[in-house]
Amino acid sequence: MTKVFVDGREVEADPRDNLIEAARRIGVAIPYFCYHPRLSIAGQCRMCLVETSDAPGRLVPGCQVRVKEGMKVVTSSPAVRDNQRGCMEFHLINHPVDCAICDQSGECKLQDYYMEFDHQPSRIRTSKLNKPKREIFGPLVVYDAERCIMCTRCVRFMDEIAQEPQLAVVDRGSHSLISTFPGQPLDSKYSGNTVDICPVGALLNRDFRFQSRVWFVEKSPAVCTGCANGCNVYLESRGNLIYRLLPRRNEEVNQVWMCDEGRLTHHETNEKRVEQGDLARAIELLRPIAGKPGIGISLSAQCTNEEAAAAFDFGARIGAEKYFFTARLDGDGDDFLIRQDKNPNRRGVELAARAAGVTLHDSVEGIKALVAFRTDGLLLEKPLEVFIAIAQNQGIEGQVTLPCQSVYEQDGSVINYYGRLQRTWPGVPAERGESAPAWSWAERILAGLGIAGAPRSAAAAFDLLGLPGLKLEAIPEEGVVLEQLLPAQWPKRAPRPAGAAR
Amino acid sequence: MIETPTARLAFEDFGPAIPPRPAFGRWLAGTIAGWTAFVAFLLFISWLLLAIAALFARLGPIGAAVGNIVGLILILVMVTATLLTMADRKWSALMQDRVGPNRARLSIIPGLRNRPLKGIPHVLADVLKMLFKEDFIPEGAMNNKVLFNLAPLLAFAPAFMLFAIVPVSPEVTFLGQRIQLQVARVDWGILYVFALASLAVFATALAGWTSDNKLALLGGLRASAQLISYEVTLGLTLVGAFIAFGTLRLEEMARLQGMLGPALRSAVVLAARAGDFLVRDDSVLFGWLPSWGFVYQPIGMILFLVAAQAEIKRAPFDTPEGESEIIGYFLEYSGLKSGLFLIAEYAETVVVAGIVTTIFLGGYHLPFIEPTVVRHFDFAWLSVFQVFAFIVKMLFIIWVMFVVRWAFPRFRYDQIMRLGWKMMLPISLFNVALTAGIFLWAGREGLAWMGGIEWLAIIAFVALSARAPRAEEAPHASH
Amino acid sequence: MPRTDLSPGERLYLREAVRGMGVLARHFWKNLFGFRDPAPEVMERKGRGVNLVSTINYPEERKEYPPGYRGMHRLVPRLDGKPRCVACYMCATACPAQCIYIEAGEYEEEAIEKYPVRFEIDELRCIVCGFCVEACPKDAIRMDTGTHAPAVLSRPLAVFDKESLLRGPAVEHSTDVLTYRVPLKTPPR
Amino acid sequence: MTVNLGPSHPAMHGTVRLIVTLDGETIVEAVPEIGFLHRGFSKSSEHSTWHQVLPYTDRLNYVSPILNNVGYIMGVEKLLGIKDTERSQYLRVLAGEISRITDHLTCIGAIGLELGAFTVFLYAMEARELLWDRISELTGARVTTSWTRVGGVASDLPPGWEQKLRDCLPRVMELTGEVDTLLTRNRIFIDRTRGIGVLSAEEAVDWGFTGPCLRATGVNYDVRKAHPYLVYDRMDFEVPLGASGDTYDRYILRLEEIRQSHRIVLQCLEQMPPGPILIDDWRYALPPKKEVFGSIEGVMAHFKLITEGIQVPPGEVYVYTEGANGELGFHLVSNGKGKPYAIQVRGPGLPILSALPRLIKGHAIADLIPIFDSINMIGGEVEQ
Repeated sequence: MTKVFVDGREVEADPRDNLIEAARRIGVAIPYFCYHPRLSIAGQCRMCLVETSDAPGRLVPGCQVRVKEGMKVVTSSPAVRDNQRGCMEFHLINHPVDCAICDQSGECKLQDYYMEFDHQPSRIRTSKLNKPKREIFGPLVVYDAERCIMCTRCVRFMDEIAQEPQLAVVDRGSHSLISTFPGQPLDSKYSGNTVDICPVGALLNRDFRFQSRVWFVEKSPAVCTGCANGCNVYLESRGNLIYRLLPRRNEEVNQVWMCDEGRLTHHETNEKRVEQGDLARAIELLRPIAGKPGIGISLSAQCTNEEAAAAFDFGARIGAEKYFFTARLDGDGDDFLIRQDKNPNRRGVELAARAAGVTLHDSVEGIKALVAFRTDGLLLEKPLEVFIAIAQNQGIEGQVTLPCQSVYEQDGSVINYYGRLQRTWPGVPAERGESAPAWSWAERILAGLGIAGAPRSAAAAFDLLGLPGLKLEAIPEEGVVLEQLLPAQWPKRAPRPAGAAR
Repeated sequence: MIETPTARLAFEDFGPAIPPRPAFGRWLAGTIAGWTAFVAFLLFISWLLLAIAALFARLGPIGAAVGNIVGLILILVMVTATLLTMADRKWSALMQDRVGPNRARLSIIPGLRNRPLKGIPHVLADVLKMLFKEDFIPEGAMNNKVLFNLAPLLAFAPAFMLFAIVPVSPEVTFLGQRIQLQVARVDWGILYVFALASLAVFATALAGWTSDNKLALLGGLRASAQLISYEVTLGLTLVGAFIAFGTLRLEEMARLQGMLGPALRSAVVLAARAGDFLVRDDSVLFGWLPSWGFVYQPIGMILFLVAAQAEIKRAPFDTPEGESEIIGYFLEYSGLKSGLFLIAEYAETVVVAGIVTTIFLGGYHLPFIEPTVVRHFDFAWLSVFQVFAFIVKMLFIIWVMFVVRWAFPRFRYDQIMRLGWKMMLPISLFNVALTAGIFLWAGREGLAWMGGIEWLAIIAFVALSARAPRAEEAPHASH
Repeated sequence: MPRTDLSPGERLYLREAVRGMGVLARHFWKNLFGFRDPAPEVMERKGRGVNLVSTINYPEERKEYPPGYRGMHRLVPRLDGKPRCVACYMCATACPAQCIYIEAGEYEEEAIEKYPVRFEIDELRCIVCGFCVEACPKDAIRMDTGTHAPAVLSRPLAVFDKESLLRGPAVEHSTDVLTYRVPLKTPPR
Repeated sequence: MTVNLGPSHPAMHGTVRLIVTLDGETIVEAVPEIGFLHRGFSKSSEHSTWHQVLPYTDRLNYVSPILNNVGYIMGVEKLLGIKDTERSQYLRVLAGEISRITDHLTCIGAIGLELGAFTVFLYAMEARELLWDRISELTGARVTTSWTRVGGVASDLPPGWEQKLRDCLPRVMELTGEVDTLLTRNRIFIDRTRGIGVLSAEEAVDWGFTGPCLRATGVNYDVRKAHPYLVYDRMDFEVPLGASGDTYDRYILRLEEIRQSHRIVLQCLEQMPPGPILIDDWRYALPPKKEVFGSIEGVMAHFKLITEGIQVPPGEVYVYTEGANGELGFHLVSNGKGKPYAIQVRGPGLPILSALPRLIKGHAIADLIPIFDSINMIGGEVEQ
């Protein structure tokens, strides 16, 4: 460890730390625009200039300078303050008066730093430079050159993390701007991350654009349901709508990134939902055949562990003959964050089946009645006598369709492709119709049939999984790796648990 | 998405709409025309009352009585009381710098659809509201439904019957019929008033008790105590007047306060012979003072007004109602029954004003000019003017009572009792004794002197008595 | 203030009674025979013979609200008739009563990208604090209509939408984007 | 006999309920029950920015809202450690004293009203309306003023306003004088109020009385004199004191305070210096509109102030001012965010209302009403 002094306070810093990271360890925030801990150092914005004992009389960029034993760093001397003010003034020379129409305002570094370090009227009396506005870079990203402060974070991200160099700086001086290459839109599967790391409102998410203001939405943690990778995300929601998903830091799953496909998974929660269901009719339909042969249970790989466990429990109590496993079709995958398996919890359903001691069949046949726990990928070749679907989205209509809550709306857990058990929380404040978790519907149907004992809470359903020593509430935020499920083969660049083989 | 229904209004419908300032001249002309119309209306009413009486008098003595009942009680008292509900609000508005009620419209009459008519349609609106509102009887009152329903009747009926003995005109030949605008001419005159007025206490007591409401009961109790107490003073204040006029009959008292009958006739005949334009009014004391009751009985009049105010439970003696404390004995009444209580109060006001006018303000007499009127017109015209004068005097007394009502805070219940028993009763007893003494010593002339001196004393007392130091003259704490 | 006892005259009720009645009678006769100028501003009623009545016969007579009066909202139009509003949600944010509902949309061709697709104010929830006017960075909402929100017969009718709020004289500032900026050169792809 | 006065009763302003046990007409026991007007002021404030609390303070003592505005904003300024401009201090005192007059007029009018002197009430209301018209010209609203801002006030005197105020003050004082004539020396009124609801000075202090109700007992405590704030130390005015602490004293003291406030208003008009009405620091005060419309700096400061609120350093202050009914205290706690961590209000009405059972015990039920009016309970500040 290296010992440095930031504003007179001693800091035990990693020798690889730069001054910004060292200061951050004791809560001293050195302002910066262009620096990003996971990207290369550019030194573009000059906001992070601080005084050090190594270079008395001049300011050094905090992002570039590494700590040195005994170094004294001053982050708030008059000279530093003066530089910060000057930097702000400089960055704002050509910045348009756009807060009103800019989606970034509210989470904009320019605004934050202006209030913290500048809060003075403008001295600029010339008119601002006009540059292209609303350049559509790609399917998810729109660019506004006027707002851009040329930190080049986006360019570096595409080069270094996405490894698809699709962005570049063109032109010079105050006319410089970010651009895609001719005929090549920004269509990387990770393009959304450039919006996240853009410190100002230059790159904006077209999906979220103008939908809501960032201070209206409430953040809540969740796990992305887009594929088996199980990226950790934040939901931003208001009312019963989710407005966008943002990556949540988890070094062993997704670092701080997520893919574009995952960003759009909230649309399933927002749109085309089943909202009402006739529970009484479902009970009526099941009453004559309960306990008799010919009942099948199908469940999809979109179910949470709790829903899967409850489905097997339901089958056991009602005397189901066969269990079927459905799933979404595989899609494209890569070696970083995107998996081919587009289901968030295939491993979890398999685990639950093993715990319940049942075998799962792939195609639905040989039964007269079917209760479907989520209908993703469910194909019925011929009509059944009784078909009760617990479905999230419209599409497959059973004789009775009960509205199922989205994973984003319910308490539960999922297991990703390499066996990481991750907790997910209800993240949408307002209820959508009568929707409820599938385990809740199962319990209510059983109660209607006079069968007691089914799990009445997510925690109780989780306990059916038979994972010794684990409780739903006790799952840590970053998840638990179930060692027995670890794969033998890893995608090349995919983040993985600390001890796992590369 | 949240669906909110939206409103589309024509914004031009509302916005500052300030009428142009009216011309002062137009306003003045309108005001003068209005007052002229008012006087003409009163004169017409006077004529109408006489005419109705004359018309019915053709049917014989019973017909004459019916005519008087129709004319005086149904038209004069009822209409005045009804209008007073409005006048009370309008007058109070004027005293309090307000406009007063002016919202009701006669919207079914084409020309008047959008005219407030100075608020007069409110009378109709009030009546209709009272008539058509739900007549709600509280559960607790159901046990005594008969008594509960009887109470407003007991309040209402005596108030109207009281006017039977008030003479509105002298005996006169009108449209060929010998008539007098007075329902009942009885020897016991004013005693009838005391007898009937005491019935009102049953109304309040019954209303308070049968309502099965604690606050109403309190109101009823307060009312019974107050009414019974002030009945004593009410009677004693008039004893002085009986002494002065030597009769209990109200028409006699009225007659004695001016020139009537043979005296008037002979004076007119004499003046006609002499060719005088003006005829001297011999009833005038000292040549300038109308020989009205207030001259003989100043203290009696003031005390009577106060006691009457208490007797009809109007502010500042409205503790039985006490709207900010206990809401009143008629708290549980609604619709027409509540209306009966209210209208009874106004009818009582009219009656009291009528009695005060008759006894203390010369009744129907016009001072100074009565013989002159007869000299140039005739007795029929004089009687029209006399009825007019009576109505005007009555309205004045009502107005004074209303000013009193709006000027003062309310007494507390025990203070009312103290005032009644400890202050007004002794003074009225003293007044009786003094009046009797002076009358025995110096006759009515002496009473007039006494009255004059008393008036002077009262005026001097009001004008000259010291006012305690004002608050701001006292020293302040300051630092 | 040391306590002063009543003088004998005052003890007998009559004196103060007459004084009090005098005050009322003065008001009564002055108002009865006074010239009632229905000009809304009481303070302007001066001169002889003018009565004291300060009540205003609403709605026949209306008081003109003072210039700074916070009345009913309006959305300020631009010179071309579209709202100045850019749906920045500042008013909705500043509103303590949360009575403003906005949905934003995008102009395809203009330098101002954003505009309100829906802009609704629930005048029943509004507490007329004026914070929305203060919060607007585009001078797009004002409360200078000189009227107040009208009475309505049902609650939904008090929700005013963009079309009904957009009224009044147009406003243009030299700092407006449309005033100084050249039209968008590259229409969005 | 137990009688239930309120919450819906003609004399129970601000919906309070009194459960009165009577012996005949004498009050044996009275229990005031509040909460019918509870709006969750403290809790609502925690979810608003520091500025958004301002409209809530309008509704504390809704008869003199500006005094609440001033009290609250002074608390926020104390937390921030800033001071408003001199002109705004005069403006605050000026508008505050006008509000005090309106409050006292309302109270006096209400006393008259409940005693049956309806005319007094209407004269007082007429005078009050004249002043509220001036307030509405100044602030944009009669009652819901929300007029003060951190570091100043929202609007300066409109043109011609001063003359209008000078025109209307004599009429206000004339009407006050007429109220004086109708009530002060009237024996009916004196009988109803003297010796009614008496509280000794010691007891009043024990109960936590402040304001006119305390001074009516003879205790000389007025925050404006004892701990001058704003520019009250430059004003020449006197604090009237009562002697016996009965309803009559409370009434006449308010009447006298109207006259003193009138003096202060005139002095303010004389002394008021020209100058800015709002401090020029964009961390606390919104930038001028010109900057917001035309410069990115202005609009960014504006956005931060609106969306996140003024960033108030962590701390805790108690700020007390002389409200119309007594010491109006704001206890503000900040955790360094844009929203208050906690706000408590020491409304002067609550301690006074809590002494009501003591005040009315043994009096007649008819006396309850004038006592209740003379303590001038304002539901808004008692039940936040």
